[in-house]
Amino acid sequence: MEWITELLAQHGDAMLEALAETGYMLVVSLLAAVLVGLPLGMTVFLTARGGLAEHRPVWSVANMYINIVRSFPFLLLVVFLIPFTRAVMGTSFGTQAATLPLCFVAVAIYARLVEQILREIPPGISLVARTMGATVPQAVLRVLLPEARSGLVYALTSASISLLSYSTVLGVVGGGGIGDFAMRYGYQEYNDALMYITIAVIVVCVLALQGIGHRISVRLDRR
Amino acid sequence: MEWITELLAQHGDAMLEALAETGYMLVVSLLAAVLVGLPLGMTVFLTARGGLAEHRPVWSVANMYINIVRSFPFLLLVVFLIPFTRAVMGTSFGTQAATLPLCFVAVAIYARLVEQILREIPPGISLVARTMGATVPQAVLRVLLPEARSGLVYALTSASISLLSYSTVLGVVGGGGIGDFAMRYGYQEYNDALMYITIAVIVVCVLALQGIGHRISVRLDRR
Amino acid sequence: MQASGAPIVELAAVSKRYRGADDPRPALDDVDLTIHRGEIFGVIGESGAGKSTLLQVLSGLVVPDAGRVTVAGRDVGALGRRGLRELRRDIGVVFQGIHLLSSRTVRDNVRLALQLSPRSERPSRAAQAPAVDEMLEFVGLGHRGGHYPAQLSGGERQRVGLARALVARPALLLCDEPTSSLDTTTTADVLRVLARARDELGSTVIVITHDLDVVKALCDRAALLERGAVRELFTVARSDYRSMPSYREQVRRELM
Amino acid sequence: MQASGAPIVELAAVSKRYRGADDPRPALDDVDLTIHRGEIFGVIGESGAGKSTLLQVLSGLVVPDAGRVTVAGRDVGALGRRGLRELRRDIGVVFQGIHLLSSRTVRDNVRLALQLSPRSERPSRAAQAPAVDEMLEFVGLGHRGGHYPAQLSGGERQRVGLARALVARPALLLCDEPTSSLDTTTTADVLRVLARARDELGSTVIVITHDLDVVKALCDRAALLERGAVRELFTVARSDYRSMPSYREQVRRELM
Amino acid sequence: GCGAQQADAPGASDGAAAEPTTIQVAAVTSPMTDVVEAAGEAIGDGFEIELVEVSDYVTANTLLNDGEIDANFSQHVPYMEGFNAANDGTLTGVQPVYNFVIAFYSKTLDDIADLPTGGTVAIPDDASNTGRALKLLASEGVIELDPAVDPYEATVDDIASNPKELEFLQIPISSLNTAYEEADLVFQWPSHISALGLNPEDDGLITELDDTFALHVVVREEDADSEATAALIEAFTSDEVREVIESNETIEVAF
Ligand SMILES: Nc1ncnc2c1ncn2[C@@H]1O[C@H](COP(=O)(O)OP(=O)(O)OP(=O)(O)O)[C@@H](O)[C@H]1O
Ligand SMILES: Nc1ncnc2c1ncn2[C@@H]1O[C@H](COP(=O)(O)OP(=O)(O)OP(=O)(O)O)[C@@H](O)[C@H]1O
Ligand code: MET
Ligand SMILES: [Mg+2]
Ligand SMILES: [Mg+2]
Repeated sequence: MEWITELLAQHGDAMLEALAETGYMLVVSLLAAVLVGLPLGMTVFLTARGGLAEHRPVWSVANMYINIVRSFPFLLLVVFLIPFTRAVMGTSFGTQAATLPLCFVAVAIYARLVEQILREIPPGISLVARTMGATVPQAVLRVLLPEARSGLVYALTSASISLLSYSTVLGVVGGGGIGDFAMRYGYQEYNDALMYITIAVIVVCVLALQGIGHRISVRLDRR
Repeated sequence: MEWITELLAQHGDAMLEALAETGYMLVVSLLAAVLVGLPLGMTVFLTARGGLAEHRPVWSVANMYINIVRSFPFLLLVVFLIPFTRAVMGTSFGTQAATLPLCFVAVAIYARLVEQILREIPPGISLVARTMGATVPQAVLRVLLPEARSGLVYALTSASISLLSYSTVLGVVGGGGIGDFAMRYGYQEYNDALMYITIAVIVVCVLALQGIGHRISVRLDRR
Repeated sequence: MQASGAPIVELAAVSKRYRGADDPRPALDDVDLTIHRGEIFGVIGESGAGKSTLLQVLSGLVVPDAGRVTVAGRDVGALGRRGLRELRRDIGVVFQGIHLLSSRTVRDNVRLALQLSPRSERPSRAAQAPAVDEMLEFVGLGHRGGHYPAQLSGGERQRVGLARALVARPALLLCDEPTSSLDTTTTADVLRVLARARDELGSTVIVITHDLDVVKALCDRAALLERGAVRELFTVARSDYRSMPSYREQVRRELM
Repeated sequence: MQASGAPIVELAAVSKRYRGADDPRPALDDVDLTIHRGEIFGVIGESGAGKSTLLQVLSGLVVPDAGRVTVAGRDVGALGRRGLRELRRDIGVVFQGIHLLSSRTVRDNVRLALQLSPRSERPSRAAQAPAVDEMLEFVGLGHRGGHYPAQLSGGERQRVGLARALVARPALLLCDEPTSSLDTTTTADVLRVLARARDELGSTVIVITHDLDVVKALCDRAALLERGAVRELFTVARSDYRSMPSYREQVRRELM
Repeated sequence: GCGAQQADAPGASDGAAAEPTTIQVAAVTSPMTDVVEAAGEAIGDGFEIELVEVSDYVTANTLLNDGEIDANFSQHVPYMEGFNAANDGTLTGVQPVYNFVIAFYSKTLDDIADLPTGGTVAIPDDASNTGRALKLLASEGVIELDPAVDPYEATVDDIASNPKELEFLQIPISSLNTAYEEADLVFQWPSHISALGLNPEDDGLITELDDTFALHVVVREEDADSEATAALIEAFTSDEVREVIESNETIEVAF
């Protein structure tokens, strides 16, 4: 096992830095998912036909955003957004800039998952909010979100794993991160051992993430 | 708008071919999703703690497969699978061979979505299957699948959109397809017009897909 | 006691036929009905007669095909989203299907109704907890406040639904089979709460029930629905819910 | 008629306390009970007394903390997954919460029970449809076969749940408040079905109900549960369900 | 790479059959693909060329080394040697075909001497092009490389002295044009920079033409002397190929 310590002595710092980059991208994009994607998914759910706040135009716009962003192959989205990223962030390269397209996807992915979960809440629950004369914000905050919380947490885990996978291609714009690290130092430079170790690190991180998500989600489920 | 016709005259055939390749990859991998991912997702659901067929070892293996495949940066998965692909398909490049790694991901993605949906079925429904003394296959085929079908269809749409995005990366092994076409002719050869047109084509296809999935899913929902 | 107040609920020629049902019979068939403020009104009828539909029409959850529904002076069919919301805040509903929130404890399920009540009438945060606890005591669930709905028995869930509808002391109370799973002791407790809501708060109560003892013990008047139509309107010679025997007493009398 | 057959259900010193409940009272407290083949046995008691828990213990859904449960000669606690499955196929259950499959029509909900019944006793595909339709007629839902559960009234749903439990003609029938939302006419129809199941098929029936009229009309014996313990065991001087008045008759008599 | 077991080469080198023998040649992007297509038109009787488009240089070599394809046209010899060394490869370059001038460009500067302190320099993110770009910078004195390291294999970690405190941005070749808009200095191939209307002669601040980096036809060593390889070499040095190369301003003939 000496080669491992040797490998880590040589590449450990770079790997940690790559992990930190991935961590940054994930944290920021998950924040976007929760702050923007969650309300967006709720909006699609609420404004759909028969929803608590039925509203065709709003529904169309929100739904369209999700669909369009999700339908872009991610690599192309990154490329497509370059001018926008440059306008907003001053540059289109580097970890920070690469996080912007990731946020767009994070919002869209999580919004769709949120909608899917809300659709599975038994209709009687919406009925309760309705007959109590809840305003839409009340229905959301007091009834729908609490009822869906277990699923929402699980879906956030799911989304973060997708995002980790997506972040891998951000090397295109110099985003860095652990996936890109595996690609560049492992694959492109034929350091198989380093590649496998890096992949193992990624897998372990994901398993941990999934485990935590699962546990929280089960604990929140009171049915 | 003349430039459009000109562009299409020049690249139309190649684009159609790329679309056909994508179509092939999607159809085959969605088939894998349904034939393997669906049972796999059910297995995770059924063998989990408190499930109808609780079984830790099986659950661990199935859950682990899903997590590992989902957490593998897709490009590396493709590369990682090359020897396997060659052993199975006789070759490791071209559209057909590229479809194999896509199938692996399709199975993992859809399995996770399936599990998520099954968890949202009201517990009373599992109870019915249990008290009727249903065998596990009976519970699955006669109770759980029918109750979840609306969500399962919607999730399949979701999965196919993700797969379209993943397929973009398959250019690595000569997989072709519309996403690779956009990258290759649009981005790498700086034909922006062609890239945007191709993206528009992709977006339209996905919107159509999403529309169909939504419609079927709503029709199947009897609650 | 015959009701004396002004009309609070008026249905004029209300009809409803569900779409998609391959059954041609209407759920409501040309219903005319007036219910007065302060009245306790019973709705009885066989299963499928249209009782729940009638209740849903009153809170705007089901839109009738024809006819006019007036509640508290407001034409329900003409209310916008906002108007409906305000109307519903004045109405307490006990569902036939109960529908508790699985993610909230019993106490928080009941408190929800307070949190959603009109701001002007909403008790302060500090006053909510005692109001909730008092109501839970009333329905005999003081010891279950911290439990989640999945941990309750069927009758306990029904009583939580009742407490939720009652706690905000609504002007109009719609109860769909509120005592269907309850023994007579608990039923008498529930009836006592309903009668008090009327006597002390002036609430109007509409109760759907198949149990004629409940009608006799509680209601001023009652309507018998048959196939969606009001077949008969009774003025009840009301006996007193206070005289309803306890369950043990009744068991002794009837089974021993 | 007092039961004469061999014991089919035996509970010996069965206790159950739910975990996670902050309430220290047990749901079942040292219950001893024997029910004989061919008997119609009533379980009564106040809300929360432990009635549903008792039923769930019989089909292995709730595992008691102590005591021994024997059903049809099998020690429920000692059965493996397979053994439990086989046991459950011989038992029909009507849930308090009903739980219909929302994706299946009424007809297909009922047919499900046939499709899952033991192969040896399963009617041929061709024979299933008439059996289902007959059972739906029996519970008065012949005209609702093609509807989905979401399109039914509360009482209609309850009757579908009953039809589902009855259609496979199980040797042991567990019914948890099967008539709680039903008027007397429909209740009498249901009781007739239960009585026939016993008389013609030799089924044993255990009925949880809070309605003493049901006990008097149907049961041979009944147990009164109080705080999880059997407080009293009655032998019922059974009156005849056939003499239960129709709902309209009863309304006329009691309200007019 | 990945584990490379030897698979059967689909009948490449025995040119005796009546059916024309198909030679599968991998290439990544234009103009490599254009050259392969031209060679396909020129190749002699008894052979035909099938273009295999892959989007990754490593894969092009892996496929060849594992015997799945017969040749590739996507690299220069140093890159190939790097692959051989790391993967026990047996690839060999049999014919240089074209070469090109690589250069550094800048949107804002006219002279490399004006490079600001703390400026951003965009260079490729693959190993062999990284080395090439750093070597060019070092040869102009912008940086100094660790003398112990083979300059063809240098990485940013091997920069011994960086007096201007330049920041290096490593991205794929295909993204360098985008970086032209933002960075102070950008490495690029002529075939790519032409999309911005630039060329190395007129617009490059520093340039390099090194025959070591001529793009080669590469085959497995054991096939180096086969009939099929001979036919390939002939095709890649044909007039058709020469015409394609000459009609492209960004590359020059290397045979
Ligand atoms: N899963 C659970 N977790 C904790 N406590 C429970 C759970 N299920 C039931 N209980 C408690 O156990 C007691 C007995 O419940 P059970 O459902 O057997 O009552 P029951 O006699 O059927 O009442 P009802 O007539 O109201 O349905 C109740 O006090 C209930 O609160
Ligand atoms: N959503 C629906 N779609 C179609 N038919 C419906 C729907 N809801 C109710 N019905 C039908 O309308 C009729 C009246 O239903 P309603 O729920 O008002 O009956 P009810 O008097 O409350 O009966 P119960 O005492 O059984 O609850 C029933 O025959 C029922 O099948
Ligand atoms: N879905 C991602 C994409 O479209 C795959 C990330 S793994 C390289 O590129
Ligand atoms: Mg009803
Ligand atoms: Mg119960």
